[in-house]
Amino acid sequence: MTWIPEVASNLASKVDGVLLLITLLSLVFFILITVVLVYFAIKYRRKREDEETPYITGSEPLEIIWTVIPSILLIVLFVYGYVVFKDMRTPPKDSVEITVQGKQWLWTFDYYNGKKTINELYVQYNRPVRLVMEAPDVLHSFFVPAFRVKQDLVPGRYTQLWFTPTKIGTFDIFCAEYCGTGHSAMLGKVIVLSPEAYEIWEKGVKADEDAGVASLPPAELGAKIYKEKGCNACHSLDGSTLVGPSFKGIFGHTVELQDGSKVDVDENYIRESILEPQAQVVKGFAPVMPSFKGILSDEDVTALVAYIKTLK
Amino acid sequence: MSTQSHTEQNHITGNKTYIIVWAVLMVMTAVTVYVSYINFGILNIVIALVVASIKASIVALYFMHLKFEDSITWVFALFPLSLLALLIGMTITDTFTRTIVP
Amino acid sequence: MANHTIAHDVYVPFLEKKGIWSWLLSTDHKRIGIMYLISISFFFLVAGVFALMLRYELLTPVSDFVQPHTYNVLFTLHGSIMVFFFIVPGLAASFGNFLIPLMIGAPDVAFPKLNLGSYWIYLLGTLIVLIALAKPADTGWTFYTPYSATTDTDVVLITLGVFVLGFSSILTGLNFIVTIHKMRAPGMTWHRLPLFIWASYATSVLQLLATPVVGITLLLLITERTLGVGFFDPAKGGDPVLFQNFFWFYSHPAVYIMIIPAMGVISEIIPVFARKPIFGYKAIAYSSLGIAFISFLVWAHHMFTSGISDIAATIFSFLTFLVAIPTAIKVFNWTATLYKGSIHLHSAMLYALAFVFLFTIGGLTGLFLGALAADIHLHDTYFVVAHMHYVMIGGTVMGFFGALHFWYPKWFGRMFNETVAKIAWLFIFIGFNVTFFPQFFLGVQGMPRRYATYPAEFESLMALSTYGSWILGAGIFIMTVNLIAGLINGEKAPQNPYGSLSLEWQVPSPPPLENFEEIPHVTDWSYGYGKKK
Amino acid sequence: MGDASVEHSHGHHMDPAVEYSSSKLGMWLFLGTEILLFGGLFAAYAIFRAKYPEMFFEQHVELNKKMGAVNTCILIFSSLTMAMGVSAIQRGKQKATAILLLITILCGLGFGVVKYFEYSAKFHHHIYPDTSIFFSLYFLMTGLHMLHVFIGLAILGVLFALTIKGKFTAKYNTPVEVGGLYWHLVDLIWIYLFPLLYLIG
Repeated sequence: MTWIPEVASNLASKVDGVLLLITLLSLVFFILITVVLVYFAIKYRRKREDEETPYITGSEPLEIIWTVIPSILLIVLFVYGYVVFKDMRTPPKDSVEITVQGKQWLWTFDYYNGKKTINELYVQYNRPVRLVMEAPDVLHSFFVPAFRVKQDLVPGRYTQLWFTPTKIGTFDIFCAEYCGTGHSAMLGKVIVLSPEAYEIWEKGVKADEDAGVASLPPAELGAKIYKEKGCNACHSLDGSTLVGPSFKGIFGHTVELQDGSKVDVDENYIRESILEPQAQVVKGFAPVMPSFKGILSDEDVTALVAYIKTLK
Repeated sequence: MSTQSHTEQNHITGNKTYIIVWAVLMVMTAVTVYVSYINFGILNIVIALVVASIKASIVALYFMHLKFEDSITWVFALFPLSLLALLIGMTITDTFTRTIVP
Repeated sequence: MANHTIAHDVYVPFLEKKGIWSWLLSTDHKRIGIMYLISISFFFLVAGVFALMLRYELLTPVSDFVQPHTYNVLFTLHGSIMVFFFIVPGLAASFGNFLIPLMIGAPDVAFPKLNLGSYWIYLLGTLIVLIALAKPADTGWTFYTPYSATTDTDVVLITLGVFVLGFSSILTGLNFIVTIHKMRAPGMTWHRLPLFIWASYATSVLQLLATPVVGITLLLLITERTLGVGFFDPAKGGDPVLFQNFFWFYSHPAVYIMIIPAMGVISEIIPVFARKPIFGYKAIAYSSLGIAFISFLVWAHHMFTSGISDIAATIFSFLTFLVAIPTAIKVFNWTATLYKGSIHLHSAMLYALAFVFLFTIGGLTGLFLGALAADIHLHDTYFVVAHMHYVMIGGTVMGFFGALHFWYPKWFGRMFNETVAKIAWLFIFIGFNVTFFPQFFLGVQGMPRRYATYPAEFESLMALSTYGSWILGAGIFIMTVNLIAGLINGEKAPQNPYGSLSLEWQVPSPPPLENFEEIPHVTDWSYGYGKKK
Repeated sequence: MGDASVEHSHGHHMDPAVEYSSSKLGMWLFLGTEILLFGGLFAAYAIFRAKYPEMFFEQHVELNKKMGAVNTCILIFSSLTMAMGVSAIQRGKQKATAILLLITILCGLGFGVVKYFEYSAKFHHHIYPDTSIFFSLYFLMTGLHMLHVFIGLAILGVLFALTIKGKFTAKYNTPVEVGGLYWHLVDLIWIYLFPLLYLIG
């Protein structure tokens, strides 16, 4: 177990500096008070009923000392917190701009070159990134613990945050502002690529990993999409109920809809449910799934159908 | 606190004062309505609010006898107003200093 | 049994009359206090059971006990009930009612009928929320828009209930302010007032002047859902963050409505069991008012990541650090009171010491959240959950339990089993820390709050927290049983078992109907313990 | 009030002077609460007025300035009669007090009637609280104010009935004065609502 998430952005170490200073100061005061409290409580335990105690009502010098010293320290903390905050709020001019949309309950990322990803944010190592964020439905909050950045997404306007990734790897994105049933499933990943890898990704030659995609059998491609496009946030594979119905054994099954009618889960029903999710919602579930029209291609949908078929 | 309670109980304002106060209020109402037909730009708001505040003060001081109340009543009459100013002031500060992204 | 037939001054304890109407129609502040005490304790236990369910669900990373929606409903109910039904009325309405007239030497509060009316309004509010449980809201107790404006659960009724409760709170505060101004016994000058009275006064001002703002805010939310008003709806030109500004304008002072009375309780308990005058009386008294005042100036520190302007965030961060000063002063003064005392570790004193210890942790961790850069990382994580519970349970609830054990003999005229009380205290103290201390680490590691399911990397600490909740629950269970058992078969309590100098201990236990046979003439403060040199 | 079933009333033990000053202080405190209750709406007004000045300007002309002005006069006049009523009862003139209270009540009702016509004209033009931010503010502010007018009227009604019954004298008239304070607040808030909504919009 680590005390603190790994340091993976330029801002993280600065924030950790603030955390460290406050921790140290807090520890000093905490130990001071605890030691004195416990010491007094033991030392001055009542031994006889008729003990005499002195009539001490206060001490002005002490009052002044313990008002002034904390005041000074608090101002120091404020200033330090502010200085780092100012950094966090001022993106460099040359940042790469990525548009983020958070909606119930997934993240979409739009890149300058027309690329679009879901729940996976691709950024380049050591290059500042500025996220311009909006939400169409309710409040969300984009939070990457390893970067120490967090910013709410507010419907009706844009908010922003920035960071420079300083570590290659994959890091968690959490939604930190409560947004309804699927809040805890609104997870994503930041994938920090080396400049070389990023260039390949950027050119869209979906190099290494995606090279074989076209030739993947449909069910395997579907499995990949299931994970990458965030289906897993709401639909389990093991029969447990999350936000939406589990995929396990659903194909070929008959389900009851909101209005009590029944429908067979076949290829067309699945296709419709992906592209027009609100059309026929299974009973007991909220009509909250976003449409994947324009995000998934026909081949993708077919692959997903093939994948769902395999989940007996 | 209770030292001046004898004066409070006995103060009765005469009807003459009330009618003068009323007349002043009516004149000020007429003034604001009249001014609202002339375009002074931003000044319209200022005039309307200043006049309203003077009217409100007169109502509080005379009709509501605030003029004759003890200090604690004054505190509790004015403190809520300062909180109101704080609420308006700080929400406005926030709303209109948000940086506009793209 | 004492014989009450002696001629003149017949002592009739206020508990004498029986029957439900003798309670529900009573304007006696002590009976109204008991009704509040029973109501808030009931809701405390109910919301506590919700908390145990939440923790049980969080034992494992996946949803295995309840589904996410149910989980969300549960934390909404846990928060709403704890905040609006238990902790806001809390000490102020129960012990405030019982103690204020007794401590200032008055027969009752200034407006006894209004006082009863406040309690009925409280009951009405609870009734409305009870109806709302048919389709319970899943918004969290903060009712943030736009979610609260769009979710298809019943937000209108629960917020209406909270709105009604607000009026109960306002009228109680109003009553207490007037009582403290106008009803003090001769000689009870401001600087002789027990510190609990100063605390109650500060609390009452907050209740009076902060609550209406949340009232109108919730009303606006209701009109948003019913009439289509759009102040918080971006589609109609509104601003969701405005809701947060309005909401926290109340809800931050509300934190102090919750904690200041507990600070007052601690200031009463410590001198009695240390047999020392309270250290720095004026500093403690005025810091209560200071905290109350500054609490109006810091609301947006709940909103540093919410999209408020950087300028506003900076101003509010600065003001937030200011509120730490009067709070720190209190902690230092309580600690200094122990110096050279004759300390008796009665269960009430143990709760008071636990308060100082836990509240110190709660206060210090507040510094992390007040510092802008640190808050960006920690906001909306378990760090906030832990900090908040250290202040609310470690602070207010410890104060509440301390008050229960301290004034129990006075209020009910009986004693509880002290040994069992100490055992319960130990369970509560350990259980509380095991539950909430790990959450600081969870928060630093990035675990967001209000998650029905969570990544497996957090499992061990989350499970530890859940185990702690069982110990805490057991402690509260033992304490409740012990206190109820004391009511049934506890020994008769003497008038002044701890040798306190405060006025409420100078009348029989339980106090007679109108408190004092004759209104006392006060000649000194109530902290004159120890030998003057 | 006047709940006879209460088992033991402490009120009788209170010194009348203390009761008088307590009641008045209590009402002032309550007025503070009321101001902050309206405060949320005033704050919303300030923000949206600054955000959408054109909307406020264009839409405020829909409001009937004349009716607003008439209502302002009615309320100010009712405040006058209320204040005179308090003075009258302090001098022990029960009849004059009753008449003045009655006039105040009639003014309050008159205010309600004018407001009724205003509201129905708005509905007739299909203007509702959800029409725009401005009209949301208009309906909520005047609506909440109207609610206070009704509460005030109820209080005045009780005071009137008790005055006729001869309950109030030169010595005991606290409820009249305290009730009067509440009525003045209704006037006070309108003094701001009128220019904010009808005049400068």
